[in-house]
Amino acid sequence: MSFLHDYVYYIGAFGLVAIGLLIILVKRNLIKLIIGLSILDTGVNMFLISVGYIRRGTAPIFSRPGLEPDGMVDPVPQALVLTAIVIGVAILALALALAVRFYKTYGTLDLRKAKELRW
Amino acid sequence: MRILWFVLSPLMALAVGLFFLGLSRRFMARIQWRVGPPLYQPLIDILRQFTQKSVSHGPLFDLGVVLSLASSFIVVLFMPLGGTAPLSSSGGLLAVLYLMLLGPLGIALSGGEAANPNVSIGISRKLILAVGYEVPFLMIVLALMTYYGTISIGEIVAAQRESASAIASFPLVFSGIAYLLILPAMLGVRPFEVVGAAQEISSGPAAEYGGPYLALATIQHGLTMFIGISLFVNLLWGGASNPVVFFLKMLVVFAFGFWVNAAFPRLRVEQAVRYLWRWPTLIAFVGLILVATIGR
Amino acid sequence: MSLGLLLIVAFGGSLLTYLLGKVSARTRDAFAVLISLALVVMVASLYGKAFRVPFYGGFLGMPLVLRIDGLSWLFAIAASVLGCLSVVFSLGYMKGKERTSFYYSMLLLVIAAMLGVVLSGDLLSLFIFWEIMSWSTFLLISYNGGPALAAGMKYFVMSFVGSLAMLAGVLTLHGSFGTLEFTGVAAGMSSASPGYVLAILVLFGVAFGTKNAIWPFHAWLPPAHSEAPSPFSAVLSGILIKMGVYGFLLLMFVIVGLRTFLSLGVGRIEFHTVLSIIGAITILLPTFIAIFQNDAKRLLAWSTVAQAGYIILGISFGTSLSVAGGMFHFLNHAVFKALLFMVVGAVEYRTNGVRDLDSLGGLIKRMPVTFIVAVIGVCGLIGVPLTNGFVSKWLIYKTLILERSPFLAFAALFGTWGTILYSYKFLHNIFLGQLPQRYEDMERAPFTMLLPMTILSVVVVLFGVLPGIPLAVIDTIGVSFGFESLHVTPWGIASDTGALNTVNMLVAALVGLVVVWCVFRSGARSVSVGQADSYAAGAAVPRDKYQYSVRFYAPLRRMMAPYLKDFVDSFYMRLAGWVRGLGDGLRRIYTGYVGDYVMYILVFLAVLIFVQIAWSPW
Amino acid sequence: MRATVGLILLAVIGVGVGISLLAIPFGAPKTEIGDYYIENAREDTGATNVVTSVVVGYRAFDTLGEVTVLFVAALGLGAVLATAGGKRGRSGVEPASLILSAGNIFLFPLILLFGAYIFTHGHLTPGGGFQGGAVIASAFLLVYLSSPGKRINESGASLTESVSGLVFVAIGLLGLTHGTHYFLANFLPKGALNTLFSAGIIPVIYCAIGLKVGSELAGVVDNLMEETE
Amino acid sequence: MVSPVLLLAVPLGLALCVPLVGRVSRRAAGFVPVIASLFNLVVSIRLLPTVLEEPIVANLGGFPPPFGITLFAGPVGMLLSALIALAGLVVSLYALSYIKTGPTVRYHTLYMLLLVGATGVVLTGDVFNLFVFFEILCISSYALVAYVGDRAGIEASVKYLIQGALGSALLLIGIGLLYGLFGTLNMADIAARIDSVDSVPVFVAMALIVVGLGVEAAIFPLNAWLPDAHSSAPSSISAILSGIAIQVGLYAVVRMVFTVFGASSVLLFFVFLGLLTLLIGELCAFAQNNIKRMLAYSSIGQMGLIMFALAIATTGSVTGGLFQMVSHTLSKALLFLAVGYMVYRSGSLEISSLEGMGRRMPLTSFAFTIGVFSLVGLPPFIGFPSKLLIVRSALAEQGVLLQVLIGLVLLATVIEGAYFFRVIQTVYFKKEEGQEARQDAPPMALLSMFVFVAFIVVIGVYPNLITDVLESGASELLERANYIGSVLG
Repeated sequence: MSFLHDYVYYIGAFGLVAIGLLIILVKRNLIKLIIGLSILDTGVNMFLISVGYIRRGTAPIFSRPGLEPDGMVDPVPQALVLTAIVIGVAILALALALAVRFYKTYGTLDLRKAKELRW
Repeated sequence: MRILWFVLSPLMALAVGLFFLGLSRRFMARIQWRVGPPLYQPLIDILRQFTQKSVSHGPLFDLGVVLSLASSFIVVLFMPLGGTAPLSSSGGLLAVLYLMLLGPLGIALSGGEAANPNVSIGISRKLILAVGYEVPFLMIVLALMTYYGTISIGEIVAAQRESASAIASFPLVFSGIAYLLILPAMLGVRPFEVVGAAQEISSGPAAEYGGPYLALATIQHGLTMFIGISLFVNLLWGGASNPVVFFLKMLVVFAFGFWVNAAFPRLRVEQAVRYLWRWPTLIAFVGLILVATIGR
Repeated sequence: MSLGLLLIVAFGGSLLTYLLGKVSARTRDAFAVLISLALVVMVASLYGKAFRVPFYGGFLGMPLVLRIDGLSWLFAIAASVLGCLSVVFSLGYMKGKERTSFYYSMLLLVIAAMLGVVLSGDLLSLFIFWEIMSWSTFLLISYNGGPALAAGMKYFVMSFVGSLAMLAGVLTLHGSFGTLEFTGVAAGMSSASPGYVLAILVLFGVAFGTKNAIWPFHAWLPPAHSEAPSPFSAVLSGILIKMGVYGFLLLMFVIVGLRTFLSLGVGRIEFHTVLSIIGAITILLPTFIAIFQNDAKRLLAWSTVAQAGYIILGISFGTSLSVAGGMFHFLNHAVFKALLFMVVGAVEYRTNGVRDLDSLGGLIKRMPVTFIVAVIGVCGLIGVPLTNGFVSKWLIYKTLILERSPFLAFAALFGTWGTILYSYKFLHNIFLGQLPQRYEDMERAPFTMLLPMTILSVVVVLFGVLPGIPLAVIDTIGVSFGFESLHVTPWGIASDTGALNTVNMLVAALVGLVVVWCVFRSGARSVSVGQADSYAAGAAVPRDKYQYSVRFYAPLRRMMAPYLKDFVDSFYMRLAGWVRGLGDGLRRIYTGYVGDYVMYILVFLAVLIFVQIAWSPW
Repeated sequence: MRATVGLILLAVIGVGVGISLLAIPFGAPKTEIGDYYIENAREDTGATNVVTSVVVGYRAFDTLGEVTVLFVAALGLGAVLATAGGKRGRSGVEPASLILSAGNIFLFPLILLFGAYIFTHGHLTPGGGFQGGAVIASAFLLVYLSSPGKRINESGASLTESVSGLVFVAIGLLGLTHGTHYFLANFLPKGALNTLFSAGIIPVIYCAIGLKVGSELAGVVDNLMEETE
Repeated sequence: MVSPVLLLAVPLGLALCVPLVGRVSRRAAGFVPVIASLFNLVVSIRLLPTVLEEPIVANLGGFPPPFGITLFAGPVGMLLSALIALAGLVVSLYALSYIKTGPTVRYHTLYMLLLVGATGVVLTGDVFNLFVFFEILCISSYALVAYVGDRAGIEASVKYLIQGALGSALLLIGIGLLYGLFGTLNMADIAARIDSVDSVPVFVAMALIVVGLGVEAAIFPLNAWLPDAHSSAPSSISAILSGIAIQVGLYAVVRMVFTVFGASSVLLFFVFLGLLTLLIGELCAFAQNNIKRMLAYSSIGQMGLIMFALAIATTGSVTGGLFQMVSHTLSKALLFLAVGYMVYRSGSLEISSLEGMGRRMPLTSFAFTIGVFSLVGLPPFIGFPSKLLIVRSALAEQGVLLQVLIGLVLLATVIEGAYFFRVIQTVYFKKEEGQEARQDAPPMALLSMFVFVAFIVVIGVYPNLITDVLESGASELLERANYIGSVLG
């Protein structure tokens, strides 16, 4: 089980990514799609965090003077994830706003009903 | 000498042409078990017509018929009639080919101004028929010019003088046969008289002609016959050293060409074209291919 | 006289004409005429000069050069003179039409671009002017709207295909030799491999052939010529398509070189023979299609294709006589075809746009001068002796016969007989026969139309009687290509194998005419009567019912129609249909459902990864 | 069908990603850059929270972009919803329960305070401008839930948004003109470690971000609330 | 001191000012983008000569690479930023009269942020920073596409957002992989280490990044959003999306593939992909009856052409590709601007509704015609030298393959010419029954169109004006070592 042990975070992260992708691929309801996007984002963020993780590491904060830097995890992915989360939120917010408008315009959230623009 | 021929050859053509006209009427009559008019009948007709009053439809009506006749005379000037041609260095056979079509064209223009539907129909038929016989005719002429390597009629005659006449030499014999087959069509005699069908479209292009007009048109017709036959004599039968022999040769050709086809009934214009594009064309084509591949 | 100034005047004149049109129509008209006249004068003053001037330092590293020599002068003078006449003709023709400023400025632009093409000293500037010429032509062809749109489209697409082929050729040459100036390229070509030269010839041949409308690239021409405004049809047919001829001449004899050109081929098939055969096909097929046209301009358009065949046949046959004949025929065709299009233009102008041969007739009574020039033009077209067309065709026939190519000669000669058929139909159905009632009160063509037509018809006869004038110019060009000199006399050609002497013919014709006329006048006088009097014997004939011109060659048509379909054109149309169908099918992949789009993205990603894992190309 | 194809595609992509992940061992020692940051962040930026020093120091430009993204989203959301046909008043909405409205009165200032604490102490403790801003926005969400008729002062929110964003940019530009002449350079004195007034521009920026994010998110919530009727 | 960072900071600051200005006067808000773009244009052009000699590397925050974020202002970056500024300036002028209704202040702000995003993408030297600016670009595009708020706009925006968000997620995974593999985010740093890792992981990262960026770059199977979005957005936005956004996307792809990955062995694949994109774009456009959709498909085709040229990867072809970018920006933006008012006046997007526009809106139609001529590549307009360069460089390569491919490219150009000229005919030569009065676009819009026209003609006649920049841009893209060297020192 050492493989699972070594890679469980990756598997989890990409499991989320896969779920998100599948939802986007299969579902027709715009809200569900947005949920899928959100799950996808979460998975990606989790993957980023896992990349920077160090086994038994601590947060890279010198909250007390004299704390040794050895056991600290990589701060870069955390910074990236912070940014990525905000971007994810931004997309999510816009997507929800569009969903609202979509529903008002088409009276449904089924994307198959919205095929006026094609070909 | 050349100046003399300038005067002589048109006169000869005029005489012989009218003679052929008379001959053809007589010929026809004999075939149909009639006696027929005397040989000089066309001359009498023409003289009479000159004195008759007629109608005109405008300047082009007059000019066209004049142009037609004049151009026929000019063609004659290109023909060596048992001597040298007066216009021997002015474009040769190619010019003749072109000038030959001015005759019908003049009549056509003249008739066009008359605005008579029968005329238009006649002209249309004439032009179509011309396309019909021009295909084999051009092949024949081209075979000759290619074979002898010149476009001058005089030189073709001279070259035949040196060896055998064209109709007797191997590849050109096909051209000769083809020529004989299309000769009636070129001359506008039976069975290719649909252009000027008297009963059907009131003589077609000549429908509006009377008096001097008809006279000129008749002369033009005679000249056409003369040109068609003299071309054969010159190009395929080695010409002649003097006008008398030339005339005799023409007579033979005339008789032969007339005889071959006179027994057929009149053809509709499509039938005529179809005929012309079948056998004569095929034979002429064979001749042309042989000339092009075998050569001299 | 500098070439740059010439082009500046030409292009600037076009622009200024448009701007002036916003101020005053009369000023604009005068200015347009003035500019076109100035061009004629400027080009004429360049006669006999030969020099080159660089005019643009480096367009993407390729310097642009202008040059003039005999060949380009010949084409330049033809273009400027025809252009000028066409502008003058337009003064009357375009009166009262809309967007005239646009029309004039485009017409001048086309002329300017043509001058640019022939004065270019390198292939890139040739291409640039070529393209300017193409698009301005497109705009003019489309000018009339309606069916002209399809015509313009066809023109543009075909011409664009051609010019792109040319672009490829130009750039290939640049890649090989690093220069595009004619002399440099010619020097490089002399040592190039035959396959390379052949490829270049084919690439350029598509461009020039399309412009010159040789079979199978002719499909654009009939609709374009017939739908364009008539004065422009005159330019189009007279000179613009001849830019293809110019290109061919330039390519074959200046760039590739005579010797190389004649020896080029695949196996035993010689390139120039193939081109000659294409020329022959281009003569035959369109001629017989023209016979059955009922639209006057379309008839002339098909005739243009056929005559272009003569030119190509002449120049690709590659003897001194044939090339001279081809060049001369280009000049002649420019003159008489422009004349004939102007005739149709004049008729159209007076009949409010009618050019249907079945509904015209008898106009000789109303437009006698137009008729006379039309007859002269038609004679030139047929090649009646003593008109210019005779001489050029005579040269071509003669060389074909003497060089033992009777089949090509047959095509050429037989084409002439077809020409007679359609030319007569053209004359008859417009001018002869019965005058329809509605044209009873028609006026003559205005002076601005008669003037250019008269000038052109004089040229037709002049070049027919004294062919030595243009032939002398053409002969020097031929000599510069490396041909032996023709023995040009003022009245024709001196030669052992059949000389040409037009003065003899002129004398004979005059004498003959005078004599016959005298004989004719010596007969009884005739009375002038109308049609009704003789044909219907005075009865009241319903007008417009006794006119035999509809379906003029019906019997022949019944025979030939099945063989005369324009297969090439229908192939192109079908091709266009296929392309549209393909596009229509392809765009169905954009289904409108976003799930599918997501699928595409993932499929693309998966394929990329799969390929890498499976074959690891990277 | 679609799901099957999707699964196959995902499998292929998964294999690819899996192979690549084998090259990134999980939980392995840090990268050079990470090490460098942990070692030098305190000297370079004066912040004890290394993540903060990365976010607002080393990669402050990213953060500027990130703030912009949020700004864009808020604007875009406003634009998308605004075209629906103007704002409508909220009527006929059931008032919230007493517990909620009473709790709100207590909690609202507390939450605001907490948010402010989080972003002002971003360089010292976990947290920062975004987190603090989110907390502040939650306070406004609570207001909406408790008293549906209430609206935030929209112009005030947008003013805060713009001004705080401008402060961020201005600080960056000041860095260009002062100190080391780099954009977003930390030109203020770094102060002593582990004190509130330390780390130069970081707390200033984080305050700006906190206000900005707070007002933006509040605006987002506001806009969406309006639309839900 | 003029630093490239000003190109980002000043417009960003001004963008934040727009809402403040908008409080004072809604009309004045529209002028802020004009000022910002003008500023950017001036700065870009001022920096160009410097950059041609040596690229400027700006370390933000004073941290040396790879620890801080760097901006890399090379010839390509400066060229594109100047181009963005130019297009942005002109389109913002146009928008002054075109954008009248709706939340105009938000429009102008978003528009400016879009430009900032685009500029950021072309200037940044950091992978993650690229992602951030890319998102600014994308998200503002999503919002702007839906700006009008009609059915089409909403639908297009939703679809665009879903695909774009998916793309960004994939891009982020790719960036994560890169960080995991190389432990750095600086492009030059990654580029320097690229050979230290197995090919498969690097390829997977590249595939993810290419797909993620490719969604915006309109590479063939990823471009389904484009026709919808470009045809439904307000025309000023269509102009920017077509003229700037997708090119920036393509730039990002090229920068990653060329500089970061140095993937010369997969370029042939991109050649084919470009050709496929070109053909599909042109064919689809050929079958269109909707004018803006046609223009959108034509953009796809043009992107294909640019990609084709860039992927050939010789100095000449990359120069040609960059030139084509410039020419496409100018021409296509012009077309969208012109069509914007034509469609506004006719009230329909159908091509047939443009009948008689030549009479109703002569100047607009004229500008449209110039745009078409240029895009089709006719002299003397800018599209001609750019296409000339591409064809020339492709033909200069040995090998039959490229010659066949260039034949297909030319074929696609023919198709392009066909559908565009059909529109020209409709505009000018189709007769119209009821003559409506002449009513041209407002002066400001005409001014903006004619700025483009002027550039199109001037550069078309004197291409040498910009070839220096393009050539050094090409060498910047092709010489990885120089890039790495100038960033890492």
